[in-house]
Amino acid sequence: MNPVISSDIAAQLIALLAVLMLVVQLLLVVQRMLLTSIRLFAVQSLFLAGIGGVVASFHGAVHVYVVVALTLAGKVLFLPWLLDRQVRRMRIVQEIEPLVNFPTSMLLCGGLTVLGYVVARPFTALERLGNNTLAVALTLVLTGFFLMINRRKAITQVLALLTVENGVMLAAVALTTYGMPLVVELCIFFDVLVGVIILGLLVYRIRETFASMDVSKLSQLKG
Amino acid sequence: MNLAAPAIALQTAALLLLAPLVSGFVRTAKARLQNRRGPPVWQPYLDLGKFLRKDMVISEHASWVFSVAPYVVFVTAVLAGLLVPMVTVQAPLSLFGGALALVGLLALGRFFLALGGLDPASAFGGMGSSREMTIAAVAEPALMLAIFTVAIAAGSTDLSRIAAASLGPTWSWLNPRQVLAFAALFIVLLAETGRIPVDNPATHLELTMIHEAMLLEYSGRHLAFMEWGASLKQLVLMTLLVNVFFPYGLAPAATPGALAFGLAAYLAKVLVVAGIVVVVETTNAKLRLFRVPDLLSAAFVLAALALFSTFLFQQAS
Amino acid sequence: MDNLSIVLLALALLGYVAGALLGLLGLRAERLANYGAFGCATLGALCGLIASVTGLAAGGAGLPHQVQLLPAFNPFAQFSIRPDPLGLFFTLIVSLIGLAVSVYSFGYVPSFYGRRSVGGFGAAFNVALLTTTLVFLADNVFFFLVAWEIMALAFYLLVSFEHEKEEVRGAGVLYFVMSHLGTGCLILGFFLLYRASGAGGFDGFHAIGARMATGPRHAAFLLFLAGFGLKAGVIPLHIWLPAAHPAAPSNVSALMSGVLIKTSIYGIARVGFDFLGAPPNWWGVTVLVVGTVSAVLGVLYALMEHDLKRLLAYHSIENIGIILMGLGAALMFAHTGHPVLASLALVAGLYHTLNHAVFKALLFLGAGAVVHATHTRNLEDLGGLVKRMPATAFFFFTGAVAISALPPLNGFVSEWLTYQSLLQGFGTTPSLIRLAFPLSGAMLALTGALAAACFVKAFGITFLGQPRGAAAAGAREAAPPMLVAQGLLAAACVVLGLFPPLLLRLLDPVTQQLAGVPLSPRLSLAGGLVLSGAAPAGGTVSTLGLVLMAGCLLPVPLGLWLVFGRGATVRRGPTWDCGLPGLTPRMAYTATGFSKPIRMVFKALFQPRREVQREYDFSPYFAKNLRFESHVEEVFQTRIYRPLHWLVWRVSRQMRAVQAGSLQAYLIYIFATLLVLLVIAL
Amino acid sequence: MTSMHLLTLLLAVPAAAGLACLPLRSRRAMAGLNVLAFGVTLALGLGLLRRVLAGGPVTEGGGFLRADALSAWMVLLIAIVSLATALDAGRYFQRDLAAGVITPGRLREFFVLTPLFAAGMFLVVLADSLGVMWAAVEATALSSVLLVALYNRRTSLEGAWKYVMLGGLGLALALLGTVFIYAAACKNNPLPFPSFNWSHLMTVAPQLDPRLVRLAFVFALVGYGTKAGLAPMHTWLPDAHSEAPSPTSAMLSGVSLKIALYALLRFHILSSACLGAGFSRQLVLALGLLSLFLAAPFILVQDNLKRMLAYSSLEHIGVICVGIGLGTPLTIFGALLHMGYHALTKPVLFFAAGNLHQSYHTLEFRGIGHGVMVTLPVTALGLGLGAVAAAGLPPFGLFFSELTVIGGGIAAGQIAVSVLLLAALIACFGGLLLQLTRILPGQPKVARAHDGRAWDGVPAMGLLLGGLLLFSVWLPPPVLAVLHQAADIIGGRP
Repeated sequence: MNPVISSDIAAQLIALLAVLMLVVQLLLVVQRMLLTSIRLFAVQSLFLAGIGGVVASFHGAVHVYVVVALTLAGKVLFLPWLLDRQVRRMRIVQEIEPLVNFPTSMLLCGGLTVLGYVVARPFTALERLGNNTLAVALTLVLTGFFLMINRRKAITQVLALLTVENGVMLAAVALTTYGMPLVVELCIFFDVLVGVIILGLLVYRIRETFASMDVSKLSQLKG
Repeated sequence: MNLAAPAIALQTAALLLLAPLVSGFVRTAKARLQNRRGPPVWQPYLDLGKFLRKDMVISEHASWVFSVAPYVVFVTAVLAGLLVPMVTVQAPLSLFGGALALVGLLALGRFFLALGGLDPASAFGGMGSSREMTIAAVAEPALMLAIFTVAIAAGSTDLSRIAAASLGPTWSWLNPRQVLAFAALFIVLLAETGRIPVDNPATHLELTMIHEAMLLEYSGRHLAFMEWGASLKQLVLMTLLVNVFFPYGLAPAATPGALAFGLAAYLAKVLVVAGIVVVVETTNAKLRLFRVPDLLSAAFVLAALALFSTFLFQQAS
Repeated sequence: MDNLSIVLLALALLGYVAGALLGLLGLRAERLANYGAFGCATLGALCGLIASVTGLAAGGAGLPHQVQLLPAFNPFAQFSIRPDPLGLFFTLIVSLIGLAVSVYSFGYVPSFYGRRSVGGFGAAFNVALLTTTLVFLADNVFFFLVAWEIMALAFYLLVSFEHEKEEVRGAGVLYFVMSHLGTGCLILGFFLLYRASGAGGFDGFHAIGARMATGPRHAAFLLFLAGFGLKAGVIPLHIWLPAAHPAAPSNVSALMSGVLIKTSIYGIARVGFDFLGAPPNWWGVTVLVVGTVSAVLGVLYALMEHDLKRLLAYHSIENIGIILMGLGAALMFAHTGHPVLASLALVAGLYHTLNHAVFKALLFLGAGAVVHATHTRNLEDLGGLVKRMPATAFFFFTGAVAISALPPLNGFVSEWLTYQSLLQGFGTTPSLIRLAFPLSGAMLALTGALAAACFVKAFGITFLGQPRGAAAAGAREAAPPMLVAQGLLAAACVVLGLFPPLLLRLLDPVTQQLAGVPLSPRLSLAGGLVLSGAAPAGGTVSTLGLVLMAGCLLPVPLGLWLVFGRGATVRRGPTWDCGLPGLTPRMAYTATGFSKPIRMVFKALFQPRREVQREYDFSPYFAKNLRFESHVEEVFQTRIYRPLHWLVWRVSRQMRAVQAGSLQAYLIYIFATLLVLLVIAL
Repeated sequence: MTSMHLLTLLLAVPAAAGLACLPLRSRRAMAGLNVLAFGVTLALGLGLLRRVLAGGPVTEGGGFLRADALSAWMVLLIAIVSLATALDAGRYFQRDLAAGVITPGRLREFFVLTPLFAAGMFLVVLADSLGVMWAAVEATALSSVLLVALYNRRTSLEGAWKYVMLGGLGLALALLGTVFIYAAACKNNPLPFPSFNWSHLMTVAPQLDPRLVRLAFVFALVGYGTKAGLAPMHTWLPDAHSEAPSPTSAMLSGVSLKIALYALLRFHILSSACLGAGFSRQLVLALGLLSLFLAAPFILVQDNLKRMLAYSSLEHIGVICVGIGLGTPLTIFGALLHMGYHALTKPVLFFAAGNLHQSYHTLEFRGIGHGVMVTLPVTALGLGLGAVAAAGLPPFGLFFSELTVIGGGIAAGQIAVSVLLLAALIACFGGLLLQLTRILPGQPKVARAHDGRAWDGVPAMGLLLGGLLLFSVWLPPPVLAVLHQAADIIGGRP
């Protein structure tokens, strides 16, 4: 089959999308409204799917379409819908004050970005497409990590975890073009799906028993 | 080193007879120095005789230990005496033990003595035993160290050999080792025989007495053997002192002449030592109980010095 | 002959196993448990005794070099024993004591009926005997360590048998933790040897020291010294010993003092002479100094005790010290190359090991009988028992004379040998070191005298005078089995005292093995009646001779009595009470009062704390009532162990802040770890 | 026929049992089904052992499943612990139901999820592809979360939440590590989809890009290390273990930690083959020692029985890691053996703790007070023996395995490490002894009547303790052989 679009455009597209993912991530870091955060995550996943699509169309790798489809179905539509439902049901609008205030967290994320680039630099040679996609991926992982530390609401922590997931997926695409073998991708996908469902369940139960989603209330088990 | 029955018999007899005499001598001489007439020298014999004849009262709380103690004290003292060369170089029983056995036997006597003091549940016996055992404990290291010093010099703990060694050509009585060790042993002698400044044999004031406190409940023959044992112990220690450090005239062989000379020399030496004791007793006051350890630690230091001088003068074999 | 002793050994081990099983079977049936377990233990100990004696009498010759008990079950442990002379000698000790204690238990254990599990007790007891025997016979590191640890476990169970008492639980834990520390040191030490030899067999360890680098060699020695020292309770590692002995039931205390702490002596002898060998001078000096310090301090602290069993426990520390003096001197002689003297000192140490086992077990059994009859260990409440329990009193007295190193009993003999070896040590080296010998000799003298003082107190206050309490007044004589056991040990004291050359002949193979010289020919004169210090010139002693001589002298006083005192009568009367009628027990000296002069003399060490409260009516000269209390606390307890304990707890509690309960904190830990590792990785 | 699809059956049987429990109502039936299933898996595991010994690694499903000696060993452990758990669970939940602590629904949840949990673990050790292995680990995490939260108390929810969050994050990192490995495999490899099988990667290991592998191992270490409860990522461990119902605690501590460790081991082997042993070995060693020294003080001052047991698990994981990290054949052998013995020991302790919890309604030492020996003799015996074993005393095997590790270390000249290890072990011993002395001996404050629970949990505890004792003094030759082969695999000596 003949490539639909030429490689350099593909590379630039991918780089662009990756950077957009990062931007979204940073927005997420400073976002306070829960629903918006969920949407942002959906958007980020959408960009990820986009990257997948570009790769697929460019290399004409059929099975990548499957992955893209799953990502769209799962991360762009289903999970956000699920979380959305949770939030609405719990009538929580916004995140309470995070541990680190927003300006500082921006600075920290900047630092993490640098770190990501440092770590990734030796491997730019291996990237088959885009440049610094790996760096972006690592940055996503690190900032997602930070986000998790920084937030107190269960939902946002789940979101943060999912962005880390996105980062990993991006790294997979960045390093291996085709992502991982289909079976692995499927396994991962379903794990994530089940995981989020269970998380949702847990969040719900916590909400039931604690009448709150504030994770910092969960600190009875000490020593 | 064969066990000569006659030698044993003779030395036993000598010990038994001389012991009270020495005590008597000390007592009289002390009286004289204090411008008192004092009892005759043979007074102790009379006392012993009277004690032996007298009826006995034994405390109702006392047990067999109380009654056994006097005999043990007496016999161990005699046994100890038989280990020490008295008139002849060869102590009759030296095969059965040397300095260590001597110390052990005296300790055994003391052990029974102290228990005898505790047995009748009297208020004083315990006091006497406790003090006696304490002083003995503090005196022991000095004694043993002094003995070690001479024993090392002689290369043996056998008192006959020690005496022989001091007789021998290598002997020099001005040797600092000998002098220091003698001083140490003399102090120990005062302590062990309950003499001023450690104990006052004459007193019956409850709070100061040591030896007497243990004898308080004894009467009759028990008391006799206790007293006799005490004086025997004193004689034995004096004999040890003189014959280890000034073995002049010890008879090398059992010829009548040698024996006679030996006996004379021995008496002279013992009287001299007794005299020194008398002088010390009259010129000193009794120490407080808790000062006594200082005196004995002084003895220990002397003995240690003696040891170090040995180290200086004697080379490794 | 040899295979006979092997068969008997096997029988002994089987006996213990059977005893343990019967004990477990008898969890419900106490009588069965008692007679089954201790019966088997008795038989086993008897077999072990005969086996070891015959084996040693055969000169250790012709014994099979190695016996496989069980097939090698797993890749670690060869369950094999090798009955060599040293092992057999200690087997002799454990069997003798085990025999006596088992017999004792027949009469002692019934007091537990209906209150606690006699079966478990019997089982643990047998396991303890079994593993102790195996410790002495084990043929390789793993088997040794296994036996060692199970032994520790068994004794932990036995010590904490009366577990409803807080103090007992504490003592057990303290014992077990300290013992485990020691095991740690041993494990390291053994693995250093293992590394050098490449195999775990004790054969391979023989003279391994020569093939080791100096560093590991010295490290190994120190580790072993610490490890075994912890078990032996040498000062300052003794802290568990005075706590555990009183806490345990008395037959167990006897077993611990008689056997358990002797395992460390075995270990030091085994390691010092068989494994490492060719000791540098400072090893010997260290052991000698450690021994001296333990001896003196041990007896001093013993004097301060008025708890009968704690007092005995401190004496165990003292005697371990005396034993170590012998071993230390032996090491020094081995260094200077005087094999004869080395074996003399070794014999002194080993002989005292046996003696201490015998008389200390005897004393603990006696104390057990007393506690059993009066339910108190406090000397201040005892007294006058000589009339109420005459036999026990007599046996305890025998033990007291023996442990005070008084002629003619066994304690005197072994200490005499120790003196001899120290005395002759002076000539062995020109260096200043030689002063150590006579000085430690002097300290030994001090120890002996203090021990005598302490036992005048222990026996006098406990058995003589008037009873100081109702408990003592109502005491009854102990049960026959308990008396039989004590009699057995008392007889052993006498025999070991009067006929030392007999036993010394059994020690020949041991000295042959460890120092290369059989000694008894040099030690016994006049057909074995007279004991000589290796060199006849060095001095001789004959306890038997002295006793016979005393027998000959006895007619003197008796004769005098007959001559003079024929007419004298003997009357029982009250004790002199200064004319104030009514002499109460409270007027007699107490244990505390007895040891007061010593407490004063050694004030610097004891730092006694005393509180006196007076209540006056009108004038300070007429106190209405007066409350005096004084206690002595161990300086090691207050200066070392308590602060250490405090520190550990403090640190641990602060560590808990790590687990603060906040998810964020935990995430940060992971994050930090990740960053650090990334930095490392790149 | 079974011998043909051994691995498939190993996965299928528990999974089927789990699903089959969905429609069931009676507790007995569900428990019985579980026991039956795990009994069968145990048999299968033994069969697998035999086949591995006979003919080397077994593969199925076109190389999708693969079992070598290491996997076989792990399979055995999983099967035994699960069987014991199923044996214990029946009567345990009977009491909980009677006490109304849980609802029948939750009960079914347990009996459905536990076999799935086990199946997940089987998949971890049987999957050849690292990706699938990751997914399987994630699956075990997810299936056990709800088990941890089973009681639905505040604290149990908290424990579950921490477990899932930390675990999930860790696994995300582990996934990144997996991705890196795959990237290394893809690098200069013409195929679009090179095989992701561990066995294949081992063959090409020397050609892999060292920097990538390095990075991969770091992420795998942090990721799987979190799941395996290595300090300082262990923080979820005491919470989850103490809050889960005791049978689940037994599973978690008995095997699931070791399963995560197994996943880490695969990476360790791979990176050793690629980079040489030094790098990964030292990291594992360091974390192992850290875990040991962190565990000791927490054991000493812990107030809650099950939390203390959890920290003791941390300690033992530390020992295993040190053994692996020392990396000599002897120490690795010791570490694997330690895994086995610990798997047999820890569940006993948790079962006993469960009994205590149900009789005393608390796990605080203070609340329990003295005299468990008097009140619940049999439980106390189990607890005591288990503790003796866990404290590393003979005649129980942990003593041997610890000695092997220490001895191996010293023989390898790693004196310092061995001394540290020994010190930490002694400290933990002291802590365990001290803590259990607070509850086992003594006179109970209030005399509790034996409420018929005297013999509770005897089958499970008996099975495990018996096995432990047996295998402590006697290792069957096949087990020995499989252990040695596994040690060779880890040591990189095919």
